Amino acid sequence: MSETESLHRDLGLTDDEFQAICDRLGREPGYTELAMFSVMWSEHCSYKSSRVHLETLPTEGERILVGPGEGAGIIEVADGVAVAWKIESHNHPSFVEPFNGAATGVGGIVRDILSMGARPIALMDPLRFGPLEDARTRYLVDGVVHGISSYGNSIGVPTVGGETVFEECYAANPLVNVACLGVVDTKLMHGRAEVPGQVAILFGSSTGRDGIGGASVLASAEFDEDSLDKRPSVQVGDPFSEKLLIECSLELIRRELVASFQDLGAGGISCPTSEMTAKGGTGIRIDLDNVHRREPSMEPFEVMISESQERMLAVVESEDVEDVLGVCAKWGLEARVLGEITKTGRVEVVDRKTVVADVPSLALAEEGPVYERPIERPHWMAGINAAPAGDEAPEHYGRTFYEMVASPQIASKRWVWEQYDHMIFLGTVIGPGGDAAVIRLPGTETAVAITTDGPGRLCMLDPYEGARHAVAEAARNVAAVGARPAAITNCLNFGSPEGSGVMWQFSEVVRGIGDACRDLGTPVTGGNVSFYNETNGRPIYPTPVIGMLGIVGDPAVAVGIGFRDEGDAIVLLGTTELDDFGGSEYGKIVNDAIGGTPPNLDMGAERALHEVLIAGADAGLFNSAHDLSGGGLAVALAECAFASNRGFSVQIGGTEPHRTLYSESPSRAVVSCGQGLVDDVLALAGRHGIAAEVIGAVAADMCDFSVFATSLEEARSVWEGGLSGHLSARVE
Amino acid sequence: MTNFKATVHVSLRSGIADPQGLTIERALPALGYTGVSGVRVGKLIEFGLDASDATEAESKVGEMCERLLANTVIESYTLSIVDESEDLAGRES
Amino acid sequence: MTNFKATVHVSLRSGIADPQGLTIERALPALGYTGVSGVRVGKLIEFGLDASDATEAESKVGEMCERLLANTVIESYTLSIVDESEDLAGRES
Amino acid sequence: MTARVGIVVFPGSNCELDCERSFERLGASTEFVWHDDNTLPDVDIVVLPGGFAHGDYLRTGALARFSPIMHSVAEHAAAGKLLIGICNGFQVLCEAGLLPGALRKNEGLKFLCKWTELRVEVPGTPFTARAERGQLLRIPINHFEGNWYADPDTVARMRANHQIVLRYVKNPNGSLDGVAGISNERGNVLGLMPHPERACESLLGSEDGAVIIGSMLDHVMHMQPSPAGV
Ligand SMILES: Nc1ncnc2c1ncn2[C@@H]1O[C@H](COP(=O)(O)OP(=O)(O)O)[C@@H](O)[C@H]1O
Ligand SMILES: [Mg+2]
Repeated sequence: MSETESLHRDLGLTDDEFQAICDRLGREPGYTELAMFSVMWSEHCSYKSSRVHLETLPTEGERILVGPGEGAGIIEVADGVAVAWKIESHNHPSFVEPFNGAATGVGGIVRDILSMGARPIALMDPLRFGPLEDARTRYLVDGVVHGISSYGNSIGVPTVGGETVFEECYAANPLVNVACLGVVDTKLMHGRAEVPGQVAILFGSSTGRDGIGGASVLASAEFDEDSLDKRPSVQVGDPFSEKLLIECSLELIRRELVASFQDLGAGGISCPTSEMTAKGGTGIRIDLDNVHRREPSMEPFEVMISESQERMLAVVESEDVEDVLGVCAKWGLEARVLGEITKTGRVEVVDRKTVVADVPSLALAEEGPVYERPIERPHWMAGINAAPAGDEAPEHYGRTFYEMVASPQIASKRWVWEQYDHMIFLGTVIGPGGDAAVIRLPGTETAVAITTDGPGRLCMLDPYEGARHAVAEAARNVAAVGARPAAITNCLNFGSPEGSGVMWQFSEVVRGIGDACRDLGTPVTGGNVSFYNETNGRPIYPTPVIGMLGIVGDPAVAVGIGFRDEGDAIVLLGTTELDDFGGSEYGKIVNDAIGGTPPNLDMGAERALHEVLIAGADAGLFNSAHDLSGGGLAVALAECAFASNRGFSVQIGGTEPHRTLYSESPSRAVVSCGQGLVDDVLALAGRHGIAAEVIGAVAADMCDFSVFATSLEEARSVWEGGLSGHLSARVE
Repeated sequence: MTNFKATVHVSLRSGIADPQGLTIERALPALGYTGVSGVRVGKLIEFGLDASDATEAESKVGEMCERLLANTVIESYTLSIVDESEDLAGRES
Repeated sequence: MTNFKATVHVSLRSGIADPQGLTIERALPALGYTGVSGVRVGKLIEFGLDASDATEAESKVGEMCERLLANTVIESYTLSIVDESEDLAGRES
Repeated sequence: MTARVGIVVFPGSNCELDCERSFERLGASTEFVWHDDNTLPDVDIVVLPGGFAHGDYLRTGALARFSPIMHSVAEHAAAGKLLIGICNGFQVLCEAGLLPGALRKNEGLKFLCKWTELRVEVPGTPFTARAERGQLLRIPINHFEGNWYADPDTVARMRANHQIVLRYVKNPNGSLDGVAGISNERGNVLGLMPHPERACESLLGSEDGAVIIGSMLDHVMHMQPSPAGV
């Protein structure tokens, strides 16, 4: 057996994949070549298990300028104003080293946005952890939040929202997803090298041994006892270099010095060189001696696949090389000519005058394996769907309400978002703590609303329905501030695709997202798949995180969740089903049950609700608006009250009031308005066929549900302390 | 029980990027300092510790490093233990 | 020119509260470590330095400390200089 | 006639665009000044904006204060012209010795981005002329190292000399005496941790930052031999 043949398994390639490489090359690959294939054909880079499913998603729309396949999707939000929107996962690295794993997660998505020629202007961080009772979880939460804070704040991109979810299934597989919004600066860029003779310039940080095999080792295999020994793959983030990279890249584009552009992330140098030339029908001859290395003794294969952070690749005209190097020098960044674009269609790598790799770009970037993995509905589904949803009445209404608002799931996330600069760029019209963040785009009077949502529990109970809920909830959050849902990006976090049950969940989730996006008119502009989120054979809940982007005409009409004026009427929009407890917070927190089926979701009603919310905001009818989600009506009312320190008094009737209070029927919202506008609000709802009922009024300092009441101040402090109480000071 | 003085030096493992050290190094010539190379910035943690003897002190501090003081994924540490009482005039009761 | 190895220890002046030290001190009992007191966290900065002799090296590093490595409003420092070449077998040309 | 404002950009600065926008909104003309330049252009006001100059590596402001432009900035201040350091800019001014004291890590060891209330302790300065004594300003903070310290003698001298210009109503970071912003002895240099440029628009939550920025612009206009009718 040849040397490379025994190696490929260590690099994560199967025997069949190795054979396919040999067939494609007409020979056995050399060492460096094999390493390049191992990263480019890894699950993370090649989407080999997910591609057949993802192809079914709707990706086209009037506003979509660039769909999936580039660094980020591009959406035209107003005449001549285009934004980039994309989400990425950094789950595995964050489990191994939370601070740097999360920090470099931010760095990676920011470079994706940058590669499109867009200035990154907002971040969101959907996070999932195990229960906070566990000390390792507290360490992870602290490290991840600190990592995002330290990196995002330093590069000067505000983190304007996210999610923080706690659930047993994430204990050994936390999810760290990061979404980034950018606004195209002067010119939309593409990662396509089309002109032979142009020159590729690598700039940014030096290349070291850090992160070698990140894509193939960390992100494309499940965890076991040995995982913590995969430490050499850990990368350290350098936000300072990233900030320089942002300013330098934008200056290069502004001065029209760049023909095409791509960031370096998973797969290192192998990735942009093969992808850009494969897309452009060209090749590249790389001179490895020109790579600025942190460690002198690095092997060619290490240089080719190192995932050292904060690097970009620019393809430029040869006569512009001096100017490009000059701009990089001004920003204090290393920059060297990596190689020349050729006509060969191949990636040729030369190290000290010896060719160490010579492979077709297409083979690396686009001809990776594609699997139709076996799919089978897990046998346990019937049992869990038949299990109790936990809808028994509480023993004590007041105590139960406190228990709900104090649970880390529902409690205030201020401890998290106060550590993030969420204001820089003077665009944060609505920041963290609301339904969606509303971001005014720099230099314009146009704003977009962004949010992320991923109800893993519902997806576990029914991946198809759960995924539809995910899209609907995200759209509802955007509509609640007055924005029209326009497009989504998505991060699909799953267990191992080698399990037929996980693959069934995956295919169902993708089908659900596709159907929901078609129903709501929100195409998919891109996303990310993170498989292998499983430890010792126990996968996480299927967790699609939907990043929804909506368009707000005028930022001044955006509506926040906080009640405004005492005496305002509180109106409940939408229909409450009294038995929507499957996968609910009430079932979990109060009765310790996760079972049943997700609530029924009618997309017609959902769309109609959005129309009411958008039209009401446009007409200035609402003083506040908040969609109903986890914890149902009771929690939504409480959140409106806590946000602005105004209480409420509502009439909750029925023989089992806990059903009205905590049922999680979708397609609902609470709005408040001046008493004089009540008729207008009811009429607006009526026109769209949405049930609307005045349930009470904004009041001074009570949370008064009529069946029980608490002081606003006390309830609020319970809610404020629910998360921070677990996470006091940090040890650095 | 004796009171020991523990000193723990935590630094980034070799091979792990040290952006802080690099940035400082690159800035120095502009500040008028030349001939400086290989800047590394680490942490030095000092504290007093009660233990019955030096061996116990050492193993205690080693464990503290592993569990709290160093992040061994990216950092390594060295430690030293000094018997405070021996430094002084005599041994305490 | 000789290559010296400089080690600078920067710590908060005594009397200035050290929240990092305090936090570690407060975290330790929960992990089962008692008898720890007076935790202080400082920085250890190491680098190589070319100078014609030890005296020059020392004065250069001293100046760097005053102007750059420490902020003497809140920090104090100690420094040590070692002739790297003497550590090795012989002296380089 | 407009006040001319130079905003110094260090590698790692990140609030320069926000300063530009807010100063211009209030009627100033602004230009960016690269840290590597040796001389300031002809400006009335110099702003050292917030951010992470040189990554805040080693210590906040420690490397930035050596930038070539800082000579010229010091001369500008010595000539009695207005100089304001916001957040990271404040840290740079302390490191450069243009303001007393130093900024330590927040007491809670956490980065804090939040709204704070400030009390104007010294009205009538070029930075607070639009305010009354004791007026409360709602302006956000955004920092990890905002915990100001100076030795007791210095603090006593500063108090006597009315240099403690802005205080937090509720101390967020452990800053000595609740200090949020201080001036130099002469009163023409101000450093503050809160970000007035983030509070110049009601859409973003407050216009109180305009009290500080507007006062500076007023001051410049008064100093100028004003052509009739302006
Ligand atoms: N990790 C986080 N980072 C920033 N903001 C967060 C984070 N987690 C939660 N938030 C913010 O807290 C608020 C409540 O979050 P969530 O309960 O998930 O909202 P919703 O139920 O409307 O989706 C939102 O504004 C959200 O953006
Ligand atoms: Mg919501």
